[in-house]
Amino acid sequence: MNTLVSRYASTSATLELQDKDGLEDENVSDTMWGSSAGFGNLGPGGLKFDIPAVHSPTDFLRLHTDDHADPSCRIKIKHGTTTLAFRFKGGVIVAVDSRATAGSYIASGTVKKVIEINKFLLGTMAGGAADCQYWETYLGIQCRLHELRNRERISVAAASKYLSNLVYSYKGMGLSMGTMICGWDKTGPALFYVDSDGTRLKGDVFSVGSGSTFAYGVLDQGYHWDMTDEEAQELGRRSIYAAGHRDAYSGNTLNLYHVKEDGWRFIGNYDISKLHYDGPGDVPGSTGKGYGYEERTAGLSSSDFQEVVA
Amino acid sequence: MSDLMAHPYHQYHPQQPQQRQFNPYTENGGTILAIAGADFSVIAGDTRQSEGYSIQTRYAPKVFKLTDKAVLAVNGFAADGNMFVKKVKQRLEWYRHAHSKDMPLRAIARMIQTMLYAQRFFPYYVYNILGGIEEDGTGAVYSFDPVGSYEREACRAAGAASALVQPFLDNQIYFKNQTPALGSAHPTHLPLRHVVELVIDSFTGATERHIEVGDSLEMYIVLARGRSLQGLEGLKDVRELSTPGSNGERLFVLRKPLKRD
Amino acid sequence: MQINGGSVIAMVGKNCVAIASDLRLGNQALTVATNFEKVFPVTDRIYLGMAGLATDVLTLRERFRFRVNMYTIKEEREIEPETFAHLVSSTLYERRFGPYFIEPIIAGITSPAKGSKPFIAGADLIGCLNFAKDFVVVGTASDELFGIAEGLWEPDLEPEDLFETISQTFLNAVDRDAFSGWGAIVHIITPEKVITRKLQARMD
Amino acid sequence: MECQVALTGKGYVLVAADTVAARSIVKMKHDEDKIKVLGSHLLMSYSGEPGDTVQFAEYIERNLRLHQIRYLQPLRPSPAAAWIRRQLADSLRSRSPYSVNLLVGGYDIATSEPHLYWVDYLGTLAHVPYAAQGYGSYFVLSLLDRYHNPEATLEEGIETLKRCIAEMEKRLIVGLGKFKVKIVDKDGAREIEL
Amino acid sequence: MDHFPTNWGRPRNDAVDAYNTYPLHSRPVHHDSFADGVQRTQQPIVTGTSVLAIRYKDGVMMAADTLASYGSLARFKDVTRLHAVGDYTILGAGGDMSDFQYLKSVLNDLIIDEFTQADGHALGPSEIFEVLSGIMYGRRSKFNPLWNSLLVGGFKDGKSFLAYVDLLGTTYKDNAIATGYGAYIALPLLREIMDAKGPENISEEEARSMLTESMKVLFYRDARSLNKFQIGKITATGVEISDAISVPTEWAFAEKIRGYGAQTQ
Amino acid sequence: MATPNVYRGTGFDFSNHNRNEFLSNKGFPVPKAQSTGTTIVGCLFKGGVVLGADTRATAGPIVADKNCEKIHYLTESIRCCGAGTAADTEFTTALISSNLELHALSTGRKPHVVTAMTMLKQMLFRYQGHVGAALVLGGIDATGPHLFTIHPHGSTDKLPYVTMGSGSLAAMGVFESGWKADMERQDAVDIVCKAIEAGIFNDLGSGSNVDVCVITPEGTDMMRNYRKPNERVQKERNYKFRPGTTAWKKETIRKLVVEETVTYISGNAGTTAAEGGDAMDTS
Repeated sequence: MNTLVSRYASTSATLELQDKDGLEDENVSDTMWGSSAGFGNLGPGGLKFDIPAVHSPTDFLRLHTDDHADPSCRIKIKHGTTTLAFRFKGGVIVAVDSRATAGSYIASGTVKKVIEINKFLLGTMAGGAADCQYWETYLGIQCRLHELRNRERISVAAASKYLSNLVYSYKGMGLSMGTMICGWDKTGPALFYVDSDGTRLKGDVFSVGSGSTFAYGVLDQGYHWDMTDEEAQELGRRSIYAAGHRDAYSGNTLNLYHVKEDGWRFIGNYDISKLHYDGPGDVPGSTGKGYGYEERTAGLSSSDFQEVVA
Repeated sequence: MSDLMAHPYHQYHPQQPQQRQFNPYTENGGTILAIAGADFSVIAGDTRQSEGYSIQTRYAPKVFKLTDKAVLAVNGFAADGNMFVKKVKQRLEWYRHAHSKDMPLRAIARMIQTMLYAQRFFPYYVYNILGGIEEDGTGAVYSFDPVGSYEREACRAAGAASALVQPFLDNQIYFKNQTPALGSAHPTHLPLRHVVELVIDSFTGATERHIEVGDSLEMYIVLARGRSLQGLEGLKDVRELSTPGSNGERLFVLRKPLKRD
Repeated sequence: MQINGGSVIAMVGKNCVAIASDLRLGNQALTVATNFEKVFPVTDRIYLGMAGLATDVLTLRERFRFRVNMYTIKEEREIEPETFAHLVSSTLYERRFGPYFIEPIIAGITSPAKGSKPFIAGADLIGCLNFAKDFVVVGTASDELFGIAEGLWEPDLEPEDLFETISQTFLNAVDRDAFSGWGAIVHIITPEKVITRKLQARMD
Repeated sequence: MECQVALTGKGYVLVAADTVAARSIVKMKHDEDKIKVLGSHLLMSYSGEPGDTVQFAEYIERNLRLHQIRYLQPLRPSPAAAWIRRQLADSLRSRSPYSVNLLVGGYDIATSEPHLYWVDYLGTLAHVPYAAQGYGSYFVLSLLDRYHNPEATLEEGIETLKRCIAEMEKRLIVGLGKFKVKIVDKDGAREIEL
Repeated sequence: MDHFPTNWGRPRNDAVDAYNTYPLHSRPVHHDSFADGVQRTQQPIVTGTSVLAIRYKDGVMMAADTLASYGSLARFKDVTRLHAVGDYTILGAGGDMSDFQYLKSVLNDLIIDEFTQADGHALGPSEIFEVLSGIMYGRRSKFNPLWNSLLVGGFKDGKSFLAYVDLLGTTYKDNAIATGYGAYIALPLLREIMDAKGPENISEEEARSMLTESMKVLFYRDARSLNKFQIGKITATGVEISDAISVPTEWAFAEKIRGYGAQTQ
Repeated sequence: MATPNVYRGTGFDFSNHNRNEFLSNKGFPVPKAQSTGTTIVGCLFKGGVVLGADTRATAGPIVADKNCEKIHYLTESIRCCGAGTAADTEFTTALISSNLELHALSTGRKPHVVTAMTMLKQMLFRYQGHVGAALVLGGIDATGPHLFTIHPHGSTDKLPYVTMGSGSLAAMGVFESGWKADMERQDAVDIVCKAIEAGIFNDLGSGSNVDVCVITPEGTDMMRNYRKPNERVQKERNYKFRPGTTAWKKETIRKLVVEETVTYISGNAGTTAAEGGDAMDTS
C-alpha cells in the first residue's frame, strides 16, 4: 500500500532514491537500532537474502562464482577439504585438514574446519567455507535456544535435522555444504552427515571432501569398533595425512578432536609435512616414525639380487 | 584500424561465454595486505584504480578507517567495495549510538560476515581484510572471502597481486621453510619497523611484476593503547588520524609513492 | 598446464646459476608420483627445465637430446647456452599453431673459452625468449614465484647463498600452489662443479 | 568403472585388473583378461576406450615380439615402457588417438629388479613402486602409501593386494566382480589365483 | 554430488545420464522471448562520446562535443551533453542520451524538491554526486543500468570537485578525468600537464586551451566525435556553459600521402 | 609404425593440433602465449625516421619481461617495432630480415623499405591474422625515409607518424597534438620519447623503459634504454639467508674440473698436478 501511495505522491527523484540499492529497505529492521545493533539479522527466520533480479539467479551465480569447471571466474569462493569422523566404542573422532583453495591458489593453510557448535556438538566444514561457517553458527544459536526452551540439551539427531531442513529450503540456489554433525547425547556417541542437497545420513564412518576417497582408503582398513582411544586417534591422523599427501586440494595442518561423554576435547594440531617426515611426535598411539612412504621405506629395496658366492 | 587496436580491453579479458545479460561486475585491480603484530597492526593497500588496461585514477583509497582501532581494506570491484564500506560504517555508527562506545574488533569481524553473507546469491565482488587492535590489546587481522567466510590471521594479502605477495609474507613473517639456527627460535612477533619495511618491499615487488599495482602505497598503522611510538620515528610522511584527546588506540597513516608505469 | 602441474625457476648468482624444479606428477588434483624431475642436464654446464604437460616434457626431453647430439656431431663442439636457447626457441616456434604445452627454462654457464659466464633464459610455449639478468620462472606457481623472487633475489650471490635464496623462493611459492610441490630439486651450476640437492619440502 | 592395481615387492611385480567388459549400463562379460603378457618378463594392463584398448595392446605386443625376433633379445622393462609411452604420445597427434591407460610391469633380469610404470593416455610416464588406474586409484593409492612394503614377500604382497581389492569393493558404487592377477618375477610372467 | 567440493560451489546442471532414474527427465525450460519486449535500455541506442574535465585554479572546466550518434550514423549534431544541476554543479554525460535525459529530469526534480524544502541548504556537487552514484549503483544492482558514464564537476564553498560515475556504479575522483575514448587519447595529454603543474597553477586560459587541444585531438581520432563542442566551467561565480565552438583542424599533410604502401604517384 | 621424421621440412608443424583441440574440449585450453601489450611508435622528421618502443612484455596481468627489446633489426637501415604475440614479432622480423639479406645479395642493392613492407604484409596475409604481429616499420633507402604500419592481417598504412599496440591511443594523442612536418632530429626524438612515455604511464600493458632508434642516411643510431623513468627503488631490507636455512635430504656433486694425478714412473714420483710445483724430492 505504501509503495502505491508513494508512487503517486513522489517525484522521480525520491523514487529513484528510495529504491537505489537500499540502505533503507534491505534487511534492516527497527530492532537493529537497539542493543542488537548489527546482529538483528540473526534472529528467528534467518536473514533476508538479496536475489539478483535476473531471469535465472542460479545461472547468474554459476556465471560469476568460480569452481573447478571454470576457474577463470573472478569471484573466488574458498573450497577444498578433507574431513572425516567416525564412531567407535570410545566416542567420536573428528579429524580435518586446514587448507582452503581458490582455483589452484592455496588461499589459506590455517582454516578451522571443525566448528565448535557447543560443548557437546561439533560440526565439520567441507564445500563453501562461508556456507558452513554461517549456517553452523546459526545452528549453534538454535541449539542454545532449544536448551533454554526445553531445559535439556538438543540431541545430535535433532540438531542435524534442524540444519538439514534449513539448507534444504535453499536447495538449488547454489549453497554448497557437506558437513558432519558429531556429538554425544542420551543415545551415546552420534554422527550425522548433512549436505546442501538435503541428504542427512546417520552412520559410523564418514569422510567428506575432495580428499575423502584417500582418507577412506586408510580409514576403512584400520577401523573397527573396539579400538582404544589411542588407536582411534592415530587412525584419524593417518587418514587425514593420507588425503593431504595425495590430494592437491587438502593438506597443511590437521586438527583432531575426540568427542566423549563429557563433551569434546581438542587433541591437537599437527603439521602434515611434519607428520610425513617425523610423525606426530610423542603422542599416545604413535609409532614415533614418519608417515611418509619414502621415510617409512628408506633403505629398503625390492631388488632380489643375490650375490653369487663363488 | 583493426579491432585489436580499437579495443585494447579485449586483448586482456578472456572471451566470456556469449552473454545476453548485462554484467554487473568489473575488476578494478590493486592489492591490499595486513599484518598483525604483538601490540600493533598494519593495513596497507596501493591506490591505483584501473579497468582493463586503463588507469582510472592514481589515487582511490582502498583502506578505510572504521574506528580508532579498526581499519578495513577492500579490494575487487570498486563500486561494491565503496558501498560495502559505507554500510559497515553506518552500522558502526548505529552501534555507537546504542552503546556509546566503539564496536570491538572481533564483533566487527562477525558483523562483516553476516553482511557479506546476506549477499550470498548476489555476492559483493569484494575481498575484505580487517585489521586493528582487539579488546585485549593484541594486534589482529581478519580476512574474508566474498561471501563471508573469515578467519583471524597474523598476515594476509588479497587482491590482484595476492598470489605474488602472500608467499613472500609466509617466508618473512611466518618464517615458513626456514630452519632456525641451532639453539635459537624464530620470533613469534616482529617489531613494527621491520613489519613496515616488509610491507614496503612487498608493494614495490608487486609493482614490478603486476601491471595493476602501483602509483602509491597507503599504509595504516594501529597502535595498542599505551604503546610507545617506537618503530615510527624517522619515518617520513606519517600522519596521525586517531581522535584527538582520546587516550585509547592510536592510528597513523603513511603514504609512499610507487612506480606509475 | 594444470593437468599435471609443476613449476621451474632459475636464478643468476655471482659466476653461478641455479635451477630448481618440483617433483610432483599429478593427474589434476590426484598426485600420481612424487619423483618426476622437470630439469635435465643438456651438457655438463647447461640444464633445461620444462613445466607443463608431462607427456610433452618427456617427448621434448628426448627431442632436445637428439638435436643437441646432432649439433655436437655436426659442429664437433659442445653447444653454448645461448645457442641452445635459440634451438629450444625455434623448436617450439615450429609448432606455432599446435604448440607443445610446456614452458622451458634454460640455465647454464658458458664454456671456459667464452668466459664461463652465467646464463639463464625462459620462453613461453611458442618460444618467445626472455633473457633475464635476475631470474626466470614458469609453471603453475609462476605468479607466486614471480612475487617472492622479486622480493628475495639479490645480485651477486655466491653459490651457497644462491642455493638458500632459490630454495626459499621456490619452497614458499609452491607451498601456495595446489598443483606444484611434493619435493624439490635444486642444481647449482658453477664453472667447477654442479651441486644437486633434494630439498626437504612439504609433501601435501 | 575399470580398475587396475599394481605393486612391486621383493623381486616381483603384481598386476591386478578387473574382468568386466561393459557397454552402457550392461556388463557384457565377466572374465575379460585385461593384462597382456608382452614378453617373458613383461606385463601390461590396459583400460580405457573400448576397442582402442585391445587394438593398442596387440599392436604393442606384436611390435615388441618383432623387436625380439630382429634383435634376438627382448627389450628390458625401462626401454619397453619408454617405447610404449612414445607410441601413445605419437598416436595422440594422429587423427584418431588411442585412448588407453596402462600399467607396465616387468622384471629386469640383468639387475634382478622389478619395475612398474604408470602410463596414461596422454603419454605421461612415471616410474613408481605401486600404481593404480581408474576410479579405484582414488581409494587404493593412499592405502598403498600406508601399507606397501618394497621388501614384502609374495604372500605379504598378495595380502596387500587383497586389501586394495576389498577397499574398492567396499567403496566403489559399482561392483567390479572378480579380479585377474598376474605376476612377473625372475621366473617369468604368469597368472595367479588370489 | 561428486567428491570434489569445488564442484559444489555453484548450482549444478550436469548433463543428465539417460539411464539414470535421478534426476527425473525434465524438458528444457521454455524461454519466453516476448519477455525481452519489456526490457528497457539493455544496450545504448543513441550515444554521446567522450567528456573531458579538469580542475584548475578557479574551479572545474568540462568539455563535450555536441554529437549524438545512432550506431555509426552521426544522427544529431547539436545535442547538449553538459547540464547544470543547481547553482554549483555541472553534469557531463557520455553513453545513452535517453538515459541521460531521464537522469536530467530526475535531477531537476531533486533540485525542485530541495528548493521547496526552503531549509537554507543547497545541494553542492558532492551531494549531487553522492545521489547520482547511489542511483547508478542501485540501477546496476537491479540489472537495469542507466547506460552512461558521467562526470560531475562543481565548485562550492571555495572548493572545487570533480568525480566520475558509470553504469556499474564505479566512482572515482581525480584532477583530470575523461570518459569514453577521451580516457585513452586525451587523458594522457591532460594528465601530463596536470601532474607537472597541479590544478592550482593552471589558469583559466590554460585550462581552456588544454581542453580545446584535447577536443581537437579527439576529433582527429575518435570516429564518433565532432569538431563542434561546448566548454562548461564552474567557479565561484557560478555555472557557465558556452555555446557550441568550432575549431579549425589541420589535414594538410594528408595531401602528400599516396595510397597505403608502395604507391608513390 | 609412426616414426618421427628426423629431417623434417621447413614451415610450421601442425601435428599437435588435433591433440590440443581434444585437450581444450576437455577443459584444458591452450595456455596463453606471452604478448607485448606495448606502445610502439614511429615518426618522420627532416631527413630521417625515428622509431620508439617501451620494454614491457606481459603474460596476462603479470610482467614477464621488464626490459625486452621490441625494435627489431631488419637491415642496417631498416628497423621494425613489434607488438602483439611476442614470439610472432620476434620470428616474423627475423625471417624477413634474413630474406632481405638474401634479396640484397642476389640483387646487389640495399633493400628498399617498401620491399620489407611487402614481404611482411605478404607473409602476414598468408597466415590470415593467425600470426599475431602488429608492426611499425621504418627505414631509409635510396628513395628517402619511409614509415609504415603493418597489421596482423596484412593491411598496411603509410603515414608521417604512426603508433601501435595497447598504448597506441595514448601515444597518438601526443603526436596529434605535437607533431610537425620536417622537425629537427632532437625534436623528433623528444616527441617519440614523449609518446612512448604517454603509453608507459597511461597504459597498463606498456611500461619500464624507452627504446629509441634514429635512422638517417648517415646511419642508424639504436638507443637502447634511452630513458629509464621506472627504475626500482632500493629495497628496505636485505634478504640474504643464513647458510643452512633450507633443510635438504640428499646431495650429489658433479665435478666439472677433472683433477689429474700425474705419477711419474721414473724420476719425481708422487707429485700431483693439482699441487703444482711444490714437489717433494724423494729420490
